[in-house]
Formats: sequence, structure tokens, C-alpha cells
Amino acid sequence: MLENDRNQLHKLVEEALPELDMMIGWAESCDPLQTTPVFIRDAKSISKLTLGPFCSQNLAGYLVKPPALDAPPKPDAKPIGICVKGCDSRSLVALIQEKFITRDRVRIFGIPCRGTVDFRKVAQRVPLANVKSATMEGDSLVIDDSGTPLRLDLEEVLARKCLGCRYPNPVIQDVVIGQEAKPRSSSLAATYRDVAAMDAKPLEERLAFWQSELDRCIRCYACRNACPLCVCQDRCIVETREPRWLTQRVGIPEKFLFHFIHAMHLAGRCTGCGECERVCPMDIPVTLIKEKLNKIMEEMLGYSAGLDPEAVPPLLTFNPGETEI
Amino acid sequence: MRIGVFVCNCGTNIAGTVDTAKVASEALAFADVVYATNYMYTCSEPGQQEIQRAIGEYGLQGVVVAACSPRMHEPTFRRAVEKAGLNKYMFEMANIREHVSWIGNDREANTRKAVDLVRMAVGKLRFNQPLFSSKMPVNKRLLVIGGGVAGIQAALDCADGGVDVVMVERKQYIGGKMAQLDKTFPTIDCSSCILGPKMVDVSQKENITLYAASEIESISGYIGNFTVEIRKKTTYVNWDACTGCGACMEKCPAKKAEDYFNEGLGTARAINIPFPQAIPKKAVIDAQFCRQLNGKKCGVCAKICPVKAIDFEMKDTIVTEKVGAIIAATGYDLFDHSVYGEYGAGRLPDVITGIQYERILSASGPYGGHIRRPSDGKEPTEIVFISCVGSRDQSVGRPYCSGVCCMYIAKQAILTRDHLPESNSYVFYMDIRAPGKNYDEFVRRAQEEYGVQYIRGRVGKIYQRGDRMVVQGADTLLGVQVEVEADLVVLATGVESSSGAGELAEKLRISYDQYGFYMESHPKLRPVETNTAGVYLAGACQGPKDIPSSVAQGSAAASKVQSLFAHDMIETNPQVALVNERNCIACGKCIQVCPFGAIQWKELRGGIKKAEVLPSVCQGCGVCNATCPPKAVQLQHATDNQILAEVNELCA
Amino acid sequence: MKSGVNKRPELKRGNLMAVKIFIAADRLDSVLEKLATKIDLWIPALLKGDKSGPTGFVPYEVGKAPAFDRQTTLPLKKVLLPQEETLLRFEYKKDPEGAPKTTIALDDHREARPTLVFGARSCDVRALTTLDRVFANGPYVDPYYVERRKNTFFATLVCKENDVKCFCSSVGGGPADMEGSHLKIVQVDDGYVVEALTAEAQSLLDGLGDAPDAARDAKAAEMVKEASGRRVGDVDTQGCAEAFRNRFPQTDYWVQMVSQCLSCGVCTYVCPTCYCFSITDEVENLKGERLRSWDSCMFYHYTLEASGHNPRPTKLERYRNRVGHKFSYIPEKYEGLLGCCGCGRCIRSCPVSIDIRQVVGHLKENTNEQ
Amino acid sequence: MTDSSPRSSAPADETAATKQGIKIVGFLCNWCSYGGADTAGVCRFKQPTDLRVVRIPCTGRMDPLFIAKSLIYGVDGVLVSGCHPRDCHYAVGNFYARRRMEAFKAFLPFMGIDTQRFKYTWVSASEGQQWQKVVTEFSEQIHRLGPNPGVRLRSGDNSKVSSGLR
Repeated sequence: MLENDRNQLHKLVEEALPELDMMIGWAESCDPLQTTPVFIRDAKSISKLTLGPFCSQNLAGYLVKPPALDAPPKPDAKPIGICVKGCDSRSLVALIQEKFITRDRVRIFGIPCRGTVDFRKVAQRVPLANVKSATMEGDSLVIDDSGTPLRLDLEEVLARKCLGCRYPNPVIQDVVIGQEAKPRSSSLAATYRDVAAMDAKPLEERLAFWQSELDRCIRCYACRNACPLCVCQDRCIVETREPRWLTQRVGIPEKFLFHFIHAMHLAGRCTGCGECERVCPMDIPVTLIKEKLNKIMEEMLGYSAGLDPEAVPPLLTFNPGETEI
Repeated sequence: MRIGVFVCNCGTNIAGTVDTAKVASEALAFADVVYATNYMYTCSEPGQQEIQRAIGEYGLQGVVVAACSPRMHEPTFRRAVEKAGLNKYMFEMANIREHVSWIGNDREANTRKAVDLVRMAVGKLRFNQPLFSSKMPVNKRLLVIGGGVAGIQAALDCADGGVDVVMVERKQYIGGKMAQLDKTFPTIDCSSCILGPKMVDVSQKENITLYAASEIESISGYIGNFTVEIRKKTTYVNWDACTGCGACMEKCPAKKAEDYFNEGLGTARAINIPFPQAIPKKAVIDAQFCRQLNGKKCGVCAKICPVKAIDFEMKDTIVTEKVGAIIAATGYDLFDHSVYGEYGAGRLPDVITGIQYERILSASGPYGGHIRRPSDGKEPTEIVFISCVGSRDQSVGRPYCSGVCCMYIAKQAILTRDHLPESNSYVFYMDIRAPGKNYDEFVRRAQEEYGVQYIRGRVGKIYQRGDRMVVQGADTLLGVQVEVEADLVVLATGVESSSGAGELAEKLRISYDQYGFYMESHPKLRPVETNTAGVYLAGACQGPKDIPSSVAQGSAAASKVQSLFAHDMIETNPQVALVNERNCIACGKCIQVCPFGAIQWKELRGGIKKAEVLPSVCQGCGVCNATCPPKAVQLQHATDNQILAEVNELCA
Repeated sequence: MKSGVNKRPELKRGNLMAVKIFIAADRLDSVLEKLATKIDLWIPALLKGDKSGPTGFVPYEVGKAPAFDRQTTLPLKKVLLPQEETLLRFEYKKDPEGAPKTTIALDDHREARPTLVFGARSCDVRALTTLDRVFANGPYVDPYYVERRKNTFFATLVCKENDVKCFCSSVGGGPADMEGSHLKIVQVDDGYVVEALTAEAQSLLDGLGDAPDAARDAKAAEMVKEASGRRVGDVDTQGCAEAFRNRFPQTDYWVQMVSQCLSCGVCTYVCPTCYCFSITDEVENLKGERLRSWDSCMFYHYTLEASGHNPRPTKLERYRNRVGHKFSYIPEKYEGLLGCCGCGRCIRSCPVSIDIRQVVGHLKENTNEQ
Repeated sequence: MTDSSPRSSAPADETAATKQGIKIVGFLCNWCSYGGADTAGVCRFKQPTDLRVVRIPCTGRMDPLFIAKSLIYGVDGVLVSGCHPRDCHYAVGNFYARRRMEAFKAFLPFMGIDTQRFKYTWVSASEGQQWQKVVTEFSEQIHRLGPNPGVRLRSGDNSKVSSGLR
């Protein structure tokens, strides 16, 4: 099935490429459990494009990050092709909504998604050192580490964000590759299960949890840079001295404030793609922080980001009548 | 930075509960503070001279005064440091009087708090920058929105002063509610006799451009330089040609059109000039009732019109005007009494509103000035007036007093007695509010000379009995229930904000209260200014008002405009937002949130977009600064670094 | 501070008879506990509860289990080069009489305590040769680094198994490389054979255990032999310095190689040889500190000049600089020594799976074609 | 409230040291609440002395991150006050602020910071008495909570908590 989808993608990209500036997709990397983003400009590279549960990166951010951000497209520029999963498509909607990119600048190849693999979860079951290959067989992930092939249920190694996924199918697309996927969640409760579990803990435990988690933060800013909606990037206030919100110290307060800044700047904008958590080398559940704010936005203001290109993010507007928010 | 700190004793106001000498000596230990002292009255002439002396002697680059509220003396001290050669924004105040000495008696705690406040002020001052005003030209044209008596007064005053005036009125005639009135209290002079000449003046002044039957489409720009789009609504009559002869009205076969001017008491023709003295005296076709426009064959007016002014194909047009100031004089509407079930919920034909009664009283009204009741045209003999209908009633969301009803009821009762000497008038009232000049005397005349019976109490019920109505109420002074059998009931419907006031306020970017009345800058000291520079208020759009107050406000607003227009250039407030282009990521969020439209796109070489603040439009609220994710836009004098510095002094 | 600043810290290899002890796996904790009483002890350990969680070097605490099973997520450089360190403290002294003159008092007191890193890997220790060149060998000697360096000892594990991202052999090291180490640790079936490589190290082993029996000794020797023979990685770094220079102006090459880079600092922060730092003064009222903190050449702000100009404005220039630094500038400056230890951490932790081996490996290919 | 009421002042059993230590930062808009605080002063309405006021032009200027910064770095309480909704000097600044602060308030406890340490309210320039009430109640609340421990780790308090997440 995956093979068919891949062939279909190759065919569609081949047809579309002459009209495209380039095509952004995923390619295999040296690690069988992780792909690498690839930027295709010539037909002979199309075969590099791959699909499947290892295509974890959200590619939407590449459309707006420097240098693209600093140089506005020429009026006659051709559209950019891009592969998006359900969650990625919401980032794209948010970027269109915030006018970082126009709809006609992108040709969207929608990929219904059955979930992406969290390699750390694989590592809990098999030492990564010798993984030679990983393939999908039905709903199982088959790991070959030059011993007996190990069969893992895909569900058990899915990224945390996938478990409560409500939008596995792209919410915006020009073409769709493969068959529609079934949402794993249809309720707020299921989507925000981890948030609720956290909320249920006593305050002191929550503080201790974040102290312990954020203590590991090395301020490498991978979470920020991977976030498709962290559009400030090089201008981010966690690094500037003018204004000077943070020092170079690596104490817990600095790390808290850094993550507060990240979270508050995404309040009402975060589409929950989970990139910040995926890229964290220190395995800090940073997406969970944003999930809480997303939940607040849904419950308090009835807003879910990245679904409607016409909507105004809720903190950029107001309603005089909402006296009881 | 070399900072001087001056701690004021304010006599004993501060020194009574704060050890000012200790505050000064602790301040001297702060980084950058090179001079600190306390003084008996720092705001006094010698106190200011002490600051100026220290600036010279110690080469101070910034000054902190710990004294009263900056809302009190910040301007004083800014002037003082400016005189000594400092930029006036290199000054900070620590409020150790209203916020410290006056609210606690614990000298030790107060002193500690005062030291903290001084430390915060010093912390902020380290990040202060000299700020400078800029100048920009003023377009000396005025837009008056609303052609009621307040707007007319403002327009005429300004036009007399040589200002070009653009007046926009959404009805087809000017004069507003006053044009519908018969007589005015407390002098009983004829409303149209005193208003008419002013209306004529508006039409004849060469420097007044009148757009009637028009509405404001959009407003952009800022004080001195507004651009206004005006929507001229379709009238189906070419007003340039129309002479107001009225021939079309006579022949129009659609005779059952709504007569708005007469408050529905009569009927009008589909093509209509609402009253003989109307300015502009031009006909308008009511599309709802016109036969031709409703697909029936007609076109009588077009045939009869001697100047061929009728145009059934007419569409709305937009005209653009550029002005330097705006006066909003959009007036008021009247409360819809149908929410009161006890008064018949609008279903009893002989329960009418005060304004309808004005039309009945008026010689140019539907009954030619003869008092009759609408249901059967009979002359009433027993007439009941009920005050506070939609005023001072929390249950209908109108807790405020409309201010004019007590007076107009008295007037109408007097006039009723003049017209029908045999009639009896009764007034049900809560309180009598008659605080104006000769007002209370007027009400007394109604009671004493004209025998109007004032009954203090609310009416509980009105119902039909035969061809009369029974008005049941309480006389709370006598403590009895009363019942009056009435031929006619007049409800003193209260004043409410004009329909569409909110939408217009948003176009003007001014604030309004929960009832839709526009907010003045200061309820006492800046009653006709708004918080949007260059936008002024006149008349009842700001709150219920009678004619003299409206006229006074019209003149007041006009004088504000003329004092603005006395300058060729205006100075801008430098405490505005400023974009650091290097940090701007062109996300446009500041543009989206700015309540004043003060931020726009700017294009650099290579098509790179950046946000740009228009300093003359920016009011300095800082929403953009709070919103900007990379903090590229900073509100001058309340920058992130300045606020953080204050917070840091407390975290330390 | 003056002594020894111009020469590389001497790591004497003792001529004495090699001292070896055996530590049974179940005695490891008590041995570490004993060691910790002699010297400040650091061990590799889990930084987060689960077994696949991130790891790094931490000061030993009783009961803390060392994580020897895999390479740490974070390198050991922070033992010598903390992420944030206070270089000096200063305080403005005001004249109590209120005269405007202030004086300034400086305090650069520092203390380097003898420290042992138990369970380093050869790639990590080898990486210090790069740091030594920069901080210790002149012309600018960093006293903070040098003092810690002189007082720090390394007990290095012979690498039992590498993963697909390791390439130490390609850059001059190897799984059993003991360059710069003081103790050698060989994991045998039921424990560890630890061998002192220097005289100072020998005293550390005193009283910690007995010599291994012959079987274990033989097993250890066999494992060392296996590891020494294992070639890890196949990147051709021959002539990479020159190849890089040729590639430098070819924007297309860099576009092709690193378009996916996110410009984050992961690769540099997990890199044992990356040493870029920033110095900032943090002042609160009259007191202040001069801080040195990790910085990353992948950050925009790293090269941002006060004028607003940035010579490396995009990730392409920045990534190119990183490669150049490790594979061209350092070898050209320091007699061919590569600025990379082949640990593979940057590959492992890269959020978008950029593989520096490919970037380096392709430097030479078809140079003219690109 | 009356000055004679023992409950109107800080709890009596509190040591002088804690009393001295409590610091509350107040972000007050210039037009309404700062004026309200002035009015309270002019009327000599007695208030606890823990509050330190930062004057801002409008609550719309209030980035919730100022609150985060204050609480993370150990200020004991944060009080934000502005014009009543619809009375904003800048027409709508407090509408923006209301959403932002409400969301922030709901978010704070998730990170382990006591939401009771933050309050926002609306007080007009004429409401001196209301201001006294707000300050008194909030100060009492913060005194009950005691000094803000902030987020700093006490020494040796490293990774005690395991993640229950994956």
C-alpha cells in the first residue's frame, strides 16, 4: 500500500514539477527510523521522495523561514510543491491565515497519515545501535538489527501527538495521495488526555515536574527553530539584548521564561504538530506546554488553530461582550 | 548615566510617614545616582531651582523626583528639567505620596516601599532616551457628522471663522430632532422659527458643503489629515436639478408611504419632501413604496418634473473628502416603549410618544396643529403624561436619566392647556428634574398657572375601556391608588444613543459607553474631546442633552477645532510606538491589533516589507508592543527594557 | 596561573608496572562511592527516568547508576567548559560621602578541584585535543580551562559497540583509542577491568580492588584487541581541508547539502569539540558578573555585528562555517589535526537528519561539476 | 472596611521578616487604575504596603510575559488593573488584555505556578474605595500564600520526578 502511495506521489510530482519552483518532501536518511527533508528541483531526484510513518518532520516551516522570509518572492515566482500530513497542513493553514504565504504560492500534496514513529519509543524496545532497516508490514513495524527481525505494533511506537490526533487527513490540499485515514480522536478529552493527567496532579508536583524536565534544557533552540509558526527565528527575543528578556544564564528561571515565551507566542496559533517535542535532544515534553494553551483556547474561546484560513487568531482580536471568558 | 534623586517632604504630607532623608541616603547608594537629597516642597519655585542647580552642578543626565502622583506634577517637573537643558523625557517620578505616605501609617514599611519605588524609577530611567516631537501640517477643513442643532451650531461657528466645513447628515434634511419639535422649553418659542434661519445659513454659507442623505463609509488618517469616504445614498432624484417645487409630491399616486417626519401619524407620498422648511429642499423617492421601483408601471413624477430630475436608475456613490478635524454630532434616538407591557406594549393607538405629540402640536404637523387623538380624530379632554419611559429603569437597561423629559412634559402640558382650555392634564412622575435656568419656575407654572396635576408615582397599567383608556397608578405622596380615565396618553420616552452609533465610533476609533454614548476625554475637564486626537463631540451623542447644552457643546467643539486650526503645524506626542526595522519580521500583527490604524506597511528596497508607525496617529496605547513577537515595535517611554528594569528591581 | 601556560598539559605515561583491578558489576556502586571520597567524580548517567532517555555526565551521587551501555547524549566538555561560568565578579564602590567618583573591585577567584570522569569514551577524550589547542596551547591561554584541564582525569571505556552513526576511525581515533586517558576501562562479562595508564591514576585505584584473574585479564585483552581492530566509519577525510576551500564558493553545493538545516544549536551543543562561547556582563545595581556561556555558530546572533551587518546571515554560511572549521581551518592551523572526533552526536541529534559524513564525504567528488 | 477591624491588616501571627519580604508588583494603566490608586491615596484609604506600582499606558500594553517574568523570578504577587471594559482610554486595549490575561491565568498553574499569585481587575479613576478593597484583599491573599518560592531548584533536588508521558 505504502509502495503504491509512493509510486503515486512520484508520478504526480513528475507531472507537476515543470510548473513548480521546487518540491519539498521527505527522503530516507542514514537512520532507517528517520527521514530527512529534501528539496527537489530536477526530475532525476524525484525518486528520493518517500512516504510512511518515519516522515515525521513538518515541512511547512521551510516556506517561511529565513532566507525565504527575508526575501519576498518575485511576482512571477512559480509555486512551491510541498508534502503535508494532516497536522502539517494545519500549520500551512495558519501560515496562510497569517499571510506569510499566499495560497497560490503552494501546491499541496496531501498525505493522509496513520501516525508517525517516535524513534525514542523504538529505542525503549530495541537498542538503536544496530538497527539496519525498518519497514512497515501491515500495522507492524519490522526492525532488523541483524538478529531476529523484531515486530512492533505501530500503535506502540507512535509519537505522543499522534495518539490524540483529530486531523490525520490534510485540511487543505491540492491533491491527495493514498486513502483517507481514520482520526484517532474525536473528542477534546482524548486529544488532551496528557494535559488532563497533568492538571490532575497537585500544584507542587507540576512545578517539580517542569523543574525536572526544563532543568535538562540546553537552550539549543531546536524546539523554536523547528516550529513552523515560530516566525521570528533569528529575531527571537530569547536571544536579543535589545530588548533584553533573558540573560545567557542557564538557570531554571531562564529556561522557564524561555518556554513561557515560546508558549505564549504560540497561544492561539499553535496547531499541535509536535515538532518542538520531537526535535528536543533532551526529550523534554515541550509540546505538552502548548497543548495546555491549545486546550484553553478551545475551551475558553472556542478556537482551534490552523483550520480556517480566514479566521483571526484569538489573541489578535477581541469580543467586547465576552465578560465571562 | 548620572542621575539625581530628589525626595519631596511635601510639608508633612510625605515626611509625616516616610523618612525622606533615609530614602535620599539609600538612593545615593544606587548605581548611577550621583546626587540625592530631600526637600520641603520640591514642586515650589525654589524646589525646582534646586533641581536645576543640581543638574548644572553635578552634570545630571537624568532626574528622579519622589513626590506626589505623576498625574499631578509630572508636567511641572518635566518643564523644570527642560529649562535646565535636559530632555524632558529624561525624568521619572516615584509616587510616594498617594501610593505611600497617604495610605499607610507604618513609617518603617512606608520608607522601605518609598526606597523600592525610587529604585524602580532609577532602574527605568537608565533606559530612558531623549524623545523629540515632530511637526506636521494641518488640513484646515472640518467634517461635521450629523446635522442636528449641535452639528449646525458647530458648522456655523467654524464657517464663520473661515473654516471649510463638510457636513454629513444621514437623513434627507438637516435640523435633526429639533426640526420636529413644536415649541421649546422654557421660553415656549417656536422651534422652527429659531432653528430655521440656522438651517438656511448652512445651505447658504459658501464654505459649508452639505451631504444630506449620506453616511460615513470610512475614515482613515489622523489629526490634521483625515480622509473620509462618504456614501451618498440613492435618492432617485438628481438634487442638482431638483428645485423643491413639490409638483411630484402632489401627483404621486403612492399615497400610503411611511411618514417618518411625522412619526407615523400620517402618511406621505412615495416621493416626498418631508416638511416645507426642509433644508435641503429636495425630493427623495422612498423605494419601498414607489410603484415604479416596485415593478408597477408608473413614472408619474418623472413625467411631471419640470426639470427632469427623476432618475430611477440612480445608485449610491462614494465621495472622498479630506479634513483635519471631525466633530461627531450624531444625536440620539428615542426609546422604543413597546417593551412596556403595562403601557399597552405599543398596541393602544392613543398611547403615543412625546415626539409624536410634538408633531400633533405642530402647525405643520399631520393634524395642522389641532390636538386630536390618532384613533378617531376626537379632541381629547383628559390627557395623561407618563415620565421616565425608558429612563431610570434598570429593568430595561436604561438606568440613566434622560434629562429632558420632565421639561418637555411640562411644556406639552402647558401647550395642551393653551390649545384646549377645557382639558385636564395629569403627569405621573418619579422625581422632577429641572435644574436649568428658569426650568423649575417653568414646571411650577405648569402646576400652578396651568393646573396640570402632578402625581408622584408609577403607572401600573393602562387598558382600554370603551373609547377611553384607564390609567391605573399609585400616588406615592398620598399613598393611594389612583385611576384616571384618559382620552390620550403621552409617554415621555427616554433618550438613547443613536442607532449605528457603535459602528460609527469604530470608524472614528473613539470609545463609547455601554449605552452607546460616546466617551469624552475627561468628564469634567475635556468634555468635548475624545481620546482620538482631532475628533470632538457635540450634542446628545455624548449623552442626553437639551437644546441649550447641545448648542453650547457645538460651539465648544467648534472652538476646539478653531484652536487646532490656529496652527499651521501640530506637534506630535513622542511617546508613541516605534519600529526597529531590523527586528521586524513583517508578520503584520501590530497592524492587525492597532486600535487607531496607526501602523502601516512600508516597502524597503527589494520589496521587503516592514511595519511603520505613523507617529501622528499613534496614541501610545502599546497594544502593538505587547503583541509584537520579536518586540520590534517598542512604545517609547514604556519600552520592554524600561518595564523589565522596573520589574528587575523588585526581583533582585 | 603563569606556569605551564605555554605548553600542553603533560599527561605522563608512567613507566611503572601497569596496575589493573577488577570491579565486579555488583560492586561498582561501592567502588564509585569510595572513589568519590578521593576525588570529585563524574559519571555518565540518565538525565531522565526511562532507559532510552537522554544521558550526560553528572557529578556522582551515592546510588546513581552509571549509564555505560551507550554513548551519552551530551558530551563531557561541560566538565571542562561549563555551559555557563562566571569569569569574574565586580562591584562598584561608591564614596560613602556621596562624591561622584566610584572605584571598582574585581574578583576572579576560581578553584579547580581534582576531578575524575569515570566512563568517558575515547571519542570524547580525544575531542579534548581540539579544545587544548584552542584554550591551552597559546597564544591565548585560558586559565579557567587550563586549571580544570590539569586537574581532570579520565577513565575511558573501551568501546564495545558503535552504532551506524559513529565514525571515530575516520578522523584519527578508534574504539580503543586511549589518547589523553588516565585509566582504561574494559567491560567484561561480569564486571570491569580497570587499568591505570599513568602514575597519578595508579593512586586512584589503591584499595579499590584486586587484580583481575587470568581469565578476565585475557578476556579484557581480547576485547581491546577486537576494538582496536575495528574500523568505525568510512568517511574519506584525506585532503578535506583543500577540498573544502574549493567548495567554499559553490553555493549550490551548500544549498544541496544543508537546505534542510533549521539553524538550531543542537549539533554544536552536543559536539565535544565545539567550543564557541559568548561573554556577557550581567549587572545588578552595583554588582556584576562576567559570564562565559556556550554559543553556537549556527545562531544568527553569533556573528551579528554591532552595525547590524551579519557576515553569515543564513544557515548556508553558518553550516558551511561549521564544516570548514572542523575539517579545514583547524587542520590547517594545527598540523592536520581534525576538529572532529567522529562521535556522531550531531548526526544522532539532528532534528532533520543532516549527516556531516555526507557533507564531508562529498567535498572532494566532482568538484568541478557543481 | 474599617481600620479597627483586625482582619483588615495582615495576619497578626506573621513574622516581621515575612512581612518585609512580600513584594507585589502592580501594573496599572495610567488613565483609570493609576488614577484610582491616586484617588484612594487622596481619600487616605489605608492599604497594605506590599504593592509596588509600575505605570503603563494601558492594559493593552500588558504582555503576559511581564507577569511570567515577575513570578518566575520570585515576585510574590502580580496585580494588573485597568479601565473597565468599554471605558478604555484607547477604546479597546483592555479587551485585548482581558483575553490574554484570562488565557495566561488559566495557563500558569499548569506550569506549577500558583494562579492565586496573579490577579487582574478593572478599577476606574474614581473608584478609590474599590482600589483599597482590591489591594487589601490581594495583599492578604499573597500573605496567606507566603513568599513565592519561584521556580529555582533547591540544591540536590534534581531528577526526582519521572516522566509519566510516553
